[in-house]
Amino acid sequence: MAAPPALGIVATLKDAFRTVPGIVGGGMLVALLAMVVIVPIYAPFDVVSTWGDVSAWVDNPRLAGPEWSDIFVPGTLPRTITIQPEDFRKTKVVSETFGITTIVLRSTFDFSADYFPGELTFRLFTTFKDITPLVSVQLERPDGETVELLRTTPENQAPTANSYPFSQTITVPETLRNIRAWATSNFNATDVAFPKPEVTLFAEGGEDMLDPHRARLMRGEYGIRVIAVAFDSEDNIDGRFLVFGRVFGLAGTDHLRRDLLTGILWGAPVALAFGTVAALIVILTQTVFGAISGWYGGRTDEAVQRASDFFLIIPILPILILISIFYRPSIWAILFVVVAFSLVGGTSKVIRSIVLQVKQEQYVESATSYGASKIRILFKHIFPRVMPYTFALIALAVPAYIFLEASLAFLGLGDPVLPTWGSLLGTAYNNNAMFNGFWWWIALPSAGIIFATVAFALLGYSFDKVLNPRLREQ
Amino acid sequence: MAFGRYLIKRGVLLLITLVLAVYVSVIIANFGGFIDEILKGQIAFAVRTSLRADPDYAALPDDVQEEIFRVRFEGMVEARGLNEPFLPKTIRYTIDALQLKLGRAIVLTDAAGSDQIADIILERLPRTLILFFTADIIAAAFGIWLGMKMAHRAMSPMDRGLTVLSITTFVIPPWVFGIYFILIFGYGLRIFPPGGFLTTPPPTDPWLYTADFMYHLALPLGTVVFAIFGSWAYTTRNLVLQVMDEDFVMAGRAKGLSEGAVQRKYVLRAASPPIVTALALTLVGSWFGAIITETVFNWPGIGLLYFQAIQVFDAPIIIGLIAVYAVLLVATVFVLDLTYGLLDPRVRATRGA
Amino acid sequence: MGEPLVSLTGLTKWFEIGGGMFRRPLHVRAVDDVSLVIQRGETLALVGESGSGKTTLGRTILRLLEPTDGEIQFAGKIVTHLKDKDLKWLRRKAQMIPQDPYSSLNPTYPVNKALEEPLVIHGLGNRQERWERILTALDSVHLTPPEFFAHKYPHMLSGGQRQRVVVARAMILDPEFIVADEPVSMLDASVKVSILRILKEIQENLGVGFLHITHDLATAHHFAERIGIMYAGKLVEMGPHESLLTEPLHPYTQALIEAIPDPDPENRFRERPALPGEPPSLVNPPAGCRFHPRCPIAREGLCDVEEPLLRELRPGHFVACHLAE
Amino acid sequence: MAILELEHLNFHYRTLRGAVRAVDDISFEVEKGHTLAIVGESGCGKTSTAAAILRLLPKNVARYDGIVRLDGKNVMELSDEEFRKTVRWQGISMVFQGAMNALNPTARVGKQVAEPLQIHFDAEKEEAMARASESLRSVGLPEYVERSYPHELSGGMKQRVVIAMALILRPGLVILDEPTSALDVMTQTNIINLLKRLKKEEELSYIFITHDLALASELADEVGIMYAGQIREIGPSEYVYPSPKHPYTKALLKSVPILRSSESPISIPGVPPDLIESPFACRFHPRCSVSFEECGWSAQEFADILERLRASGEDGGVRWGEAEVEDDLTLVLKPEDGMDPVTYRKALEEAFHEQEESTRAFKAVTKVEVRDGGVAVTLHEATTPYMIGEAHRAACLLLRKGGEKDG
Repeated sequence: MAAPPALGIVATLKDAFRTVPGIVGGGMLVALLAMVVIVPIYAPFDVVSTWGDVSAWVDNPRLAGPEWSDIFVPGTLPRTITIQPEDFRKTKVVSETFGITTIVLRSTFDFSADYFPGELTFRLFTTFKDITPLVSVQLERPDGETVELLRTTPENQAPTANSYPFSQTITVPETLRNIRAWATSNFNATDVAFPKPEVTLFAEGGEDMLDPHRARLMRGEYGIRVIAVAFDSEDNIDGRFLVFGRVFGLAGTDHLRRDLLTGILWGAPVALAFGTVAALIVILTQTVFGAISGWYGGRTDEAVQRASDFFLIIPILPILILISIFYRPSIWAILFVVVAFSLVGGTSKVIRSIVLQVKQEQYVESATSYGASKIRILFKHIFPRVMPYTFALIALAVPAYIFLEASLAFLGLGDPVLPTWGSLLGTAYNNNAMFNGFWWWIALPSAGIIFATVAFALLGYSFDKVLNPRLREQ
Repeated sequence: MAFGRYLIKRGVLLLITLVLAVYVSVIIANFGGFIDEILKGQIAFAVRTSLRADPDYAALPDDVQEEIFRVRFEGMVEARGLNEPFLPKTIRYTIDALQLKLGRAIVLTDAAGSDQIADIILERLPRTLILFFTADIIAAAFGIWLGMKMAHRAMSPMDRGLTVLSITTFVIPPWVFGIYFILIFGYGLRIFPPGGFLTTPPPTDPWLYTADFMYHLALPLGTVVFAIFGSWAYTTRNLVLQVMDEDFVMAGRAKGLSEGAVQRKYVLRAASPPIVTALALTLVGSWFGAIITETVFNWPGIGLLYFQAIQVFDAPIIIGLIAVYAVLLVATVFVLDLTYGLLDPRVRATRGA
Repeated sequence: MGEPLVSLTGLTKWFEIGGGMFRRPLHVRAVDDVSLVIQRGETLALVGESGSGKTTLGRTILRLLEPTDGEIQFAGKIVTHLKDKDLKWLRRKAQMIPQDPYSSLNPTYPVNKALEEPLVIHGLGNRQERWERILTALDSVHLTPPEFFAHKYPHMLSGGQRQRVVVARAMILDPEFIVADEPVSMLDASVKVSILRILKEIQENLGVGFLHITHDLATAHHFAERIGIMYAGKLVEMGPHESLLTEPLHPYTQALIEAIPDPDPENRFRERPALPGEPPSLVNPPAGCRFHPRCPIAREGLCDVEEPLLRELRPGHFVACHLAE
Repeated sequence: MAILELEHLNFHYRTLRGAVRAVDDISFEVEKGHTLAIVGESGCGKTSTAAAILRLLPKNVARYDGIVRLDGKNVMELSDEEFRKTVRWQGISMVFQGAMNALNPTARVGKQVAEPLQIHFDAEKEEAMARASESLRSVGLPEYVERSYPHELSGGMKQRVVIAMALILRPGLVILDEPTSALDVMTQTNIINLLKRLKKEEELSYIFITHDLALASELADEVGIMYAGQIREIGPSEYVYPSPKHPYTKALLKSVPILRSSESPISIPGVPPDLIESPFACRFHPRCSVSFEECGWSAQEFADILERLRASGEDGGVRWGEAEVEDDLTLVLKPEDGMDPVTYRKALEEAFHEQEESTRAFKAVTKVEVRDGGVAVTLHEATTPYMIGEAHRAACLLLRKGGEKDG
């Protein structure tokens, strides 16, 4: 049993922040708080509310590692190159006689990374009157070759895009045929079962260019040309060409191309808010009940003691999971349930035992003898003595609640809207991120949780060091 | 004997608490008749399926079909007691839950195909107990040993480092380490299987079977041990430090006991009751943690069962498991009381009085 | 002599223990039928071994404990069963000085805050007046310069200094009566006497009545006018300190005096007469005289049957023994 | 023949605030069959001395050296393991302070008493238990005590158990550390009688550690007075009690309220010193009523005294300003209210002289001179006292030949 601390709150805090763990933990906490301030500026809440909306993230690469993954490999990994509609040079020739309109879009880009790009996507925005225009998309290579990627009649009217992905998994079949034919006829390339357009198109011409494992990268200036034949003078086309990189931002992306940094950053305020609020309410309520139980004794004590036995035995996590799955509560409703099931418990037992010790101290009796009322003694003399302990308990409880939320979210039972560290991990886990080596998807969100919990654990430890003189002396 | 009376008193109180806890869970689980609705839906589905299979039935006119369906459906609802008023129904559920007499599971079965709740749960329970009991025992033994070492060299760099490590590992739950360890040992280094409790198909030779089981047990076991040894070490360290300055320890040393004997016979012995108390909570925590830890490791104990049951809304299993959890907790607390009394002769007298 | 400051009649305090659902509670008869008076400006020392009920008696007089039976009169007013809210009057007039200087000050309060609290509770003075009273009080316990000590926290003070702060706190409400419960038993020899002197000064200068609870007969002899001896919840002898020490009437008092050594190198050559056994259980005290099982002169058929009453054998000197003359 | 001899024993330990010189160069001897009482106030290093003799050291020990001779053999040279096996409990046993805490709460009493036999002689369990119960009976305890747990016994009984435990190996020397201070008078007397009887019957030697001079006389053949980690006076009881030599011993004897005397006790001013920042030279000098210039005032100490007097307005009408400490023995005072240094010096000198009797520190002032717009005060150099005398020794400068200067 811990001895009642002999220091006030202020003195305890001061001393705690003088110890090494206190400084480190405090520093980490300050960093987290800074993050909480910065996050809404970096990614306002409306970004977060689109978290579940797949279409909001289509221009990001899929399952890209963080940009700093470069440090693990020789050379640089490709970044995403986006050619926006306004980047294209547009020439429009309207034939007077037939009303046939020819539109040509052309743009160039420099590809200088040391690895093949991840995917290619062309988005076509067309406006047409009656007949869909005919569109041909061609890639111009630094070696002077031009490959036709696609010849199509886009159905969708702008602003809805016609999307044409070219990559191993989801390629327009025609594209693959074109590429195969081009590579075998122009370069005598050996055909393979599963060629990757994003590799072959950026490979040096030769026999290996169709084999994703053996093809050699060709750097240089590439061009993209779109030729459309439309049937009305008012018809128009615009394009957006995306050469997806293999890395993205500071934290990479997930299978839905979502920027994990947004998720991880928003995880901090959510985790901190949930953890701190839960810990504060739970520990403070338990402190109050514990103090009342120890100080008033008798039947009050008995009642609080029995209640804390009851709460100890209630299987709270299974019940929480049950509630989560049946009612899909928001994070605040979960918080409410957590608090409701922890009004008394372990902390009230600890606080009660400290109060019982403080109660024995003679200054408490002296206070009665000079006229202090019971309630005054409780607030003026007992609480100040247990509060430093409460602080330590709060600091140590915050991680527990952060992890409680994370656990629920991991099981897919967390808040349905907000991205949290736990839900990021859960999605990663369910998408076999471990097996596929998407390490950032696992490592970064869990690093967030671990960082936050270690900050609080160190703070708790520094309090403990100050409050337990035996650990301090010597 | 006074201590016996105390234990009986405690036992009765804990039993009452147990019943209350299960009752509360039943009410929560059935808030607004949620489970009842699910059950009714399932009954309706079953009735309809069985009727459709009958060609005579299809030939009947629609309103007659409907009438037959209604009668059968209501008969089954009645038979399962779903129409009882709230209070008797919840009480019946509670009594059934405590006896694990919850009838049939809706979806899940045990390995042999039985859909009896008791069969399913009792098949899984030993696996959970093996994993977590073994882990707790190893973690306790290692943690106490380490804690004593740390106390012995309190405030040395080794102690400080291990203290921070201990605190860090014990605030981080096993499943987080689990993810990392599976990533590293399961997929990265491929030393251990990343999940499951036996290879498929399991070996038939009993020795190989055991070896295979142990091989699958190693990683989850190691993870749980790694996640909880810290709390044993840190708690032991602090309590041992407190006891180490007591006069009777000094007396033991003065008597000529060797340092090791002083540590074992005096320090650890005297510090053990609070160590046991402080750490019963670790055990309690690991019962809960089982749900996620087992899910991560795909370890087919009651934790994973709970997760599976939840995903398919297998309500009777959920209630049954909550009851099992409550029993596990009560048993832990009761064993704690018992151990505490056996370890500290003072408690035997004072608590009994 | 006018009206006594404190007057106890048949004061009794029993504690209940071990009650439960199925068992009848037992009673510890900590204080059993004690009557005495304390005059204004006098010190009565209550001497006894631990468990003799002296501390319980002190607390009951101050109404920190609810008396089981009997009557407490304070300055002419009966306070035996006053409710908490009516006790404020008593709480201002009667104070206590507890034993342990290390736990009798709130470690989180600096000295000035500790001393100010009683004034705040009783709504005395404004900030400035309270500050002056604090300085005066510190000065009266020789903590000089008072400004220097006013801002110290207890852990910065030595045991003796703390106990002075405790005395100052007891004095700050100008009480008429103080119960000092072993005020110096935890202090070093060299510091003890200075605290006792301060208490003596206060008693003489301000006319405060003291109940000095102690186990140390020598201290009682030097710092009290009258001494009462308690044994197993009973007052067995009471009288002026000189006559009680030179002519003890109760066999227990005699044994107690015998047992206390003075510094004398000859001591080591002889064994000191001492009573065998231990004080009786207060749950089930012996019938008749509670001292009879250990009494060297107990008479069968008398002492183990009839309870002796307190009799005045000499002027002002009372004893509860059948055989004393 | 001496059973135990200490020569220049030192035992210091580190804390965050600095080194605690708990045992500072202590020498004494205990004759066979005699009792040496070590008397001192709390925190003077009595218990640390006992710990140092038995080598029961904390982890943060900073210095531990000197000679401890048991039966003529220097046991400081033994390895920890040899020391444990041969000295502890067999050569020297100990009765710890507060019997409440000296017994292992989790083991039965008989087992604890028998334990030393098993440790040192590999005694069979039954035999050890038989010896233990014999030993318990010899200190007057009933038979059931053997099977009891410590918390089931009264304080007096526990103390007897601890004594039985200390005697079970029949050691030559027993250290008694405040063996009765937590007990009631009557129980105390019984225990002391038991100790007297055992001493006579078993020819035991005791080191009796206590804060109570009266109690010390119950057992002591010799008395040693400790102050701030040092023995300041030691000698046969017959000499020390009636004619103490050291001013501290004298003051201590006068501060004890005596039952059979009407002479009022007199307190010693000041507070017992701190073992970390003990006063310079003679550590008692700040509280001593007969101290003089050589006793050990340092410039810092002097400055503190001036500051305290100034704060309480007892500066004899001279507003001395804040003192600046220059070196160990010199400090500089600046006049506060623009007084010219020459007048200031004169005023100071007068004020110092006037207060010499009430504040003895002023006796140490040797020079008061004008310097750099202020006044420099130089103090007398201090001499550290050393033990003087043969059988009855004390460490005070006043005991030097012709050293009686004052009081």
